[in-house]
Amino acid sequence: MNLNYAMPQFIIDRNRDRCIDCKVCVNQCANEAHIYDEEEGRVISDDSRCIGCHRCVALCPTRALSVRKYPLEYREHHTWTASDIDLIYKQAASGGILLTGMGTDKNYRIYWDHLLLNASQVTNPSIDPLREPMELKTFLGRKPDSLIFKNGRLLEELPPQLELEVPIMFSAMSFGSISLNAHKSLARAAEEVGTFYNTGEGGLHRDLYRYGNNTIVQVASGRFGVHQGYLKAGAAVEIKIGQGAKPGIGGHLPGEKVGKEVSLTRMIPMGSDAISPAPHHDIYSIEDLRQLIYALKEATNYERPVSVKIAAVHNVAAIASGIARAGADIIAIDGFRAGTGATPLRTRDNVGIPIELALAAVDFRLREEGIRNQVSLVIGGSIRNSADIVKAIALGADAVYIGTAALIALGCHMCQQCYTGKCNWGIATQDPNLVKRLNPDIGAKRAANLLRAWAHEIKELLGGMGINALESLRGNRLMLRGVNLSEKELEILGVKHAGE
Amino acid sequence: MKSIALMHERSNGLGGGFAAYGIYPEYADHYAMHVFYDSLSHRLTAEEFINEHFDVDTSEMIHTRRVKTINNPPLIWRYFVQPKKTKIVSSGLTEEDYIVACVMKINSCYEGAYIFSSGKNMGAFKGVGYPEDIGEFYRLDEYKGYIWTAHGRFPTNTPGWWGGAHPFTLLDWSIVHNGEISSYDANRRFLEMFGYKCTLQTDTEVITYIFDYLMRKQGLSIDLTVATVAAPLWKEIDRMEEGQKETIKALRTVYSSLLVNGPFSIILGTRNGIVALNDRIKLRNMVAATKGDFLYVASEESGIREICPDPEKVWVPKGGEPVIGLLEGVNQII
Amino acid sequence: MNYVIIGNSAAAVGAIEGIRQVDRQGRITVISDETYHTYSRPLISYWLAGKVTEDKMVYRDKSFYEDNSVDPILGVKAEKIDFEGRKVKLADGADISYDRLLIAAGGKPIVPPVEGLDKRGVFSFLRFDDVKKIKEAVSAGGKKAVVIGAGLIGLKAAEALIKAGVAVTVVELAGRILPAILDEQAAAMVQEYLEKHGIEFKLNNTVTGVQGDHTVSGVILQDGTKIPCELLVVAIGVQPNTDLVKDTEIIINRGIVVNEKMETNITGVYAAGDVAEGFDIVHGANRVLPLLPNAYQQGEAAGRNMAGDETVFAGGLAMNAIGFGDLPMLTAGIIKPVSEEFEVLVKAEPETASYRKIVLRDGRIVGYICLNRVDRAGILTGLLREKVDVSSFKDRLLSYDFGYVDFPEELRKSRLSGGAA
Amino acid sequence: MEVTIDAKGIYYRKLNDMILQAVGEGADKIVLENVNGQRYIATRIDKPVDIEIRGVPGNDLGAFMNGSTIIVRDNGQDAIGNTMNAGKIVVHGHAGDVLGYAMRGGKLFIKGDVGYRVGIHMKQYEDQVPVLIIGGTAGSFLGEYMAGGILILLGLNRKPDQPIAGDYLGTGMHGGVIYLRGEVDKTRLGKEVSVFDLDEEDNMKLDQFLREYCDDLGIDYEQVRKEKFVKLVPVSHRPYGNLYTKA
Amino acid sequence: MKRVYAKEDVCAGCKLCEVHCIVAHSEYPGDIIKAFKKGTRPVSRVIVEENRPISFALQCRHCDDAPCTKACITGAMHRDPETGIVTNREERCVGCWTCILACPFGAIRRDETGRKVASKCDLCSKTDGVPVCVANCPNDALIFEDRN
Repeated sequence: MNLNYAMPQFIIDRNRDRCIDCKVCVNQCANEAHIYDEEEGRVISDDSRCIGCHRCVALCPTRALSVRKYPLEYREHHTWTASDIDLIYKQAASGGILLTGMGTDKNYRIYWDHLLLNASQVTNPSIDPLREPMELKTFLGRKPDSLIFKNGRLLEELPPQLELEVPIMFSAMSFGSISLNAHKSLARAAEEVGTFYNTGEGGLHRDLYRYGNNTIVQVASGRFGVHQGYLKAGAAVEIKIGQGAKPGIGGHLPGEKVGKEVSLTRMIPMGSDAISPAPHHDIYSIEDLRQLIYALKEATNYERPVSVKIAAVHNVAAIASGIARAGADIIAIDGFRAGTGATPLRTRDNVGIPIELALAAVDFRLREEGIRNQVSLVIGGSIRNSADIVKAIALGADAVYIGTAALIALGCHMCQQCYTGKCNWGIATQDPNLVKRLNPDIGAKRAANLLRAWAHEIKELLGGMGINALESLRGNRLMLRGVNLSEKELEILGVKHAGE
Repeated sequence: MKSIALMHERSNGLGGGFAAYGIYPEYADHYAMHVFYDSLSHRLTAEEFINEHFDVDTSEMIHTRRVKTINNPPLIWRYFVQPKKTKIVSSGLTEEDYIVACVMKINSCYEGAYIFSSGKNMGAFKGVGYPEDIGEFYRLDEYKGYIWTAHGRFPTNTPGWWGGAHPFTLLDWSIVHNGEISSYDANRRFLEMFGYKCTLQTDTEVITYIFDYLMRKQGLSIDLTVATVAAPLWKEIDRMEEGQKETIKALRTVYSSLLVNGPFSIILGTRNGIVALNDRIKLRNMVAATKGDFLYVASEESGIREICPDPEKVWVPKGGEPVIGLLEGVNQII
Repeated sequence: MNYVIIGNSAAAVGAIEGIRQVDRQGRITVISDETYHTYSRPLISYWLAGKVTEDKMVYRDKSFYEDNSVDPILGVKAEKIDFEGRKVKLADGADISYDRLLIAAGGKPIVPPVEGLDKRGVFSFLRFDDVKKIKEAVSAGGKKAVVIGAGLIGLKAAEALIKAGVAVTVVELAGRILPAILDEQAAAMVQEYLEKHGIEFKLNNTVTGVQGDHTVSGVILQDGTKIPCELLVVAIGVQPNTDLVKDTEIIINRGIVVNEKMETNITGVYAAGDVAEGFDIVHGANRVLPLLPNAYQQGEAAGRNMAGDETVFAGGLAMNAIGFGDLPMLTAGIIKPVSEEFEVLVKAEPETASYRKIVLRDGRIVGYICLNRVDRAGILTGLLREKVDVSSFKDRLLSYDFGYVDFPEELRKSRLSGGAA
Repeated sequence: MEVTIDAKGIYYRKLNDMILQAVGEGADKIVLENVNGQRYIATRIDKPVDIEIRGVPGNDLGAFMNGSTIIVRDNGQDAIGNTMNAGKIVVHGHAGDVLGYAMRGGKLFIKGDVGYRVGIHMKQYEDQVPVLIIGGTAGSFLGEYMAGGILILLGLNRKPDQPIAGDYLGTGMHGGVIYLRGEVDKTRLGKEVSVFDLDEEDNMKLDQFLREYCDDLGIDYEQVRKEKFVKLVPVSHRPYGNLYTKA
Repeated sequence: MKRVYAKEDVCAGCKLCEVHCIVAHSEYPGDIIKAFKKGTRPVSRVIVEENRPISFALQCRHCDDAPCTKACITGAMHRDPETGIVTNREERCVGCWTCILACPFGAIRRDETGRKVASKCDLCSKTDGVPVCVANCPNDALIFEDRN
């Protein structure tokens, strides 16, 4: 089987008039798509190696490079698309499960884009966020059914809460799946802006303990790097049950990414696979989940809120209700379009439900049961901008997790090849040559900038609605109207159609 | 009435009303139910429910007089009732929750019937029209009370209908409100977890329920309730001393969905007194004044001057800072 | 303060600049028997070869004396020093009094004990005037030269003469060229290179006689060979020019003896440059190091001390940068160790005349030779000078791209991230 | 200082508060009487102490434990030593499912039989090597996804045709070692493991840990050693390395 | 004084610093393409040292007590007493390489592209402002700051 049916995906266009053969592209391509030909004294390119990450394009000092889609035109067929054909070629050659990165690239409906926000006119003044106070502070954690005061003073302390200055957190991405510099960037940005990042299931690197007040530590089935010190190092503990990009599938960090630092952090030998299958083998039911939730509360002396992260699946509302009743303080729901470093393609593209519908259903269900206030709801999985966040909060979320957006802020170019470990932007890699490319000083600044920019926009949108505190938007679905949605979709989202 | 008439310009004739406390001394221990009916048949259907759940002492049509500008009034009935003790026991509710549940039931399930007043020794009188005409219509000059609130309405979001006029009342609570609440749906969806049914599509209603929930059900003091509804800004909270900071922070954390956002000025009445409150960044106007043991609150100072030409003290309360007037001898608003 | 400096070359300039770092006011007088504005001695061969013009020979700008408020007394020899009276007696009879005196009289050629070196056509190769005379001789029809000495000066003279169109034979007593700075292997490569470029060598040989009446017509070598020539350049080497202080109370060993502040045994009198014995960090003792960088640094240290600062001369070492045509070479320290305590690393590529040799003692570099591929050799100098233990990256030292990247991380970072040296 | 706490009828959180308080007051040996079902014992304490439990402790006994020693005089329940980092737990009776889940260090000795999914995700790290020894038999999925450490299954006191372990023994195993006393039915093995005879180093390790185990639980060491042991080790550290194709 | 310092932990080894250094010191300082395609191309004065994964850019440290200026046989190598910047006045340089011998950082290179002079970082002092290597580093692996 020498003939490779798979065709290049991209064409590298090198404008020879502009190319100065400076070899910057050669130095930067981890896939070796650019080669310096000593004999000819010039740089040449191999299209078949290009994965479309645009690192070379961005760094080329003369803008001599562009990368285009490879114009491989199979005879047009509505059922058998080029992608269907190519993937069959690949599997016929390898016999393997198709693996990919980032969130689904299929054209599923994005409900955010079918929801419109309200603004005040005359009867209720909009507020100018530049002049007037505008509050985004959010608390995540279990709220008691009532507060008991004596002489105006609180009798009992509140259960532990996470205090967020902006309703945006960085979602769980493990050290291993992303680089230490990426983690540092997110940790520092979270600290700077007053929010949280999440360790993911790969333990906490010793350099990052100092950001503990802005850290959520995660516990997944593999229990990598989980010990008492770790659990207490963060401000909250999150149990990862599932993630939106691969509901029902676990994580698997290949041994080649388990270098010295990852090994130390995950507390496993160098070079060994880090496998964390979908189920926690101590959780086969909701009461087992409760057992783990309380094990973690015990281990942290009841001083940390415990979050449970699940993927948005068909009966998410009932599951969320169960999780709330199992004692979780925060429920994190990860939507169908969520990103990841590595996922089986068919799972990514076909399993789960959109986060908008999941959120609406969960919020509705929890309110119906009168327990919405007992848990905080954090949603994630394809939050792309501040408007998505405002809509999510109006639908009922307390805060959002951003993963892909945060990585894009750090430089990710969405080439979807995270699982190869050759991230040319220094993000999804453990190769020290590549990790260096992400300067955490820059990364932290960019990630913090993104949060600040979005916070400004959220304030702007809130002001438009005549609201000056984010809590007044939470679950305020009257601020939303649907467009181009069916009756059923509107019903599930609990919003009126535009014009109503 | 004179006072509210002066502020004619603030209304559009689509709603006006009054709440008065101490008007039914002879029925002081009865719940006075004021009900609008669309028709006789609606009344009869609703009365079945009322008779089943209450011992009705008196049932009568509220006395009105013809006023030129008031057209097509509904049937307006008044009942002085006591809840049936056995029913309360079987419902497992407190007496007050039982009343609330019954009111919610009628208002949400009985078409053409709407209880617009359900407190003891108090009553709301409201309708579509300018407030001074409404007062005339209800012959308010014939009542005597120790607290009066009045309202002229300029409805925007909901149609002008009789039930939609202010004040809104529940049990002894009465509330008049100016402004629009942008947090309405957030407040409503929170309250609805606790049995409240916001049937009126109007924001004023939720304020009534918020006060009922926080003060009666959660047992918060008026100060803490105000600190929830018109919560101090985080910047202010940061400046507070520790204990207070913790308290207010807890309120904002736990009852965050009860923050009332957007511009409002409200006057809340109970049998014990009144509370007047502005939103926390004071997007609406309010003036207060005292003379002797009288407390006056109005949107404009002229409204006060009309009935009290020479007040001893006149002031403009700050946003989120309540003006509380309690009857002599009580120290709690409820 | 009244400073007097005898000499006008690198050490003198270093002293002027050193004084002025500390004292902007004091009066500085420079005395030299040469008439020139301070010039660079190594450039004389470049001038002879026609690579630089006379105006480019200056070691410092023409405004140097003025900028530094220096009174130059040029073309007048200092005859005698009255240490008691703190006065320098000049050949023209003037007395120059001083508070601080620097003797930077430089070196003088070593003259071999051969008859006839007083004939016309015999030159030394040290001063500008020497090469001016050579040039005159060449202009007058000199076609063939013999150079005695295949050391640095001799070879630079030979190279310049070749450039000037003169055939050259170099006679060297030792068995290899550049015996002081190269080992056999490197010397052979350089010799081959120079021979390709027209220089003839007579090694293990020496001039025993000079032919010609008043004017040189040839030389007779030890082995009896006779070489006709019109020019004879004596370039065996230099020795400290201590004539001025001979038989005074000043202590002289090979050169004037100084302490670490470059002060002689007489208070207020300093010495620097080729005339003095400065500290050699490789040998750990005071030696004469007749090299321009050392002269400058000694002068600078002396100047600072003369002006009242406390400056210790950091020490020098034998180091040479020379090039013939396009063959550069850099050497430093001990290049031909004799005892067992040294470790020697060598890489030789004769086809490209590339050679790298590093001499270690106790894991520290004490000397090296870089031939042809000389880039970044200064890093080796730095390691040598600072006595850095290089054991952990010894295997990288011979690499042509040896650099800081090969340093242990901590050392590298402290060097590169701190304030500069 | 030894402290005795009567746990009868006390809710686990209260009981663990009491233990924490006792430790805070300087107790280094705590005897818990009348324990029945209280969970997470010793999870919260962060300094090593000795705990003796009389009664049946609840699930997650010693979860995340870091150095303490627990002796259970009776049977144990599920999830003992969950993600344990260091310390020792000895159970004198039998125990339930999911024991020693992801344990990274310390020792877990069970005298009797154990349930399903025992020793899953055990892992070792630097000088931390967890040791789990089971005196009786084990249910299915023993040592699943095992990534390190030592798991010893003795199968003592079983009926003649009773298998020593259930199915899927060592499925997905990619590190560590399982020692079995007696022969193993290969159809019960996960496909990621192979059976080998013991070498000298194995025997040394086995001696060391079994002696300690037998001492702790009063078992005749020589008797245990009479039968032959085999070991199961993973075929690869990367069991699923070739399962995937770049999309 | 402000100097250029490398942060090797974040040097991506792209060598854009070298490219821009060459351009800035070429005959076409404003035109990168001409600088490379026309005339003689000077050597880069910044040197990227690389032994993957370690890499960093190194240039003249502009030593306070610059050994190159003391070793220079012609007086070409010069430290400006005001700015502290060490520059080689190329018109006086004869390419004897004594400075290379003296520089402990190996920061001086032979430039024999058309002439024979020692080439070293001048902190882009002709252009004022931030040196081009710093300005064009895509990852802030070079910083221009005063550490005294």
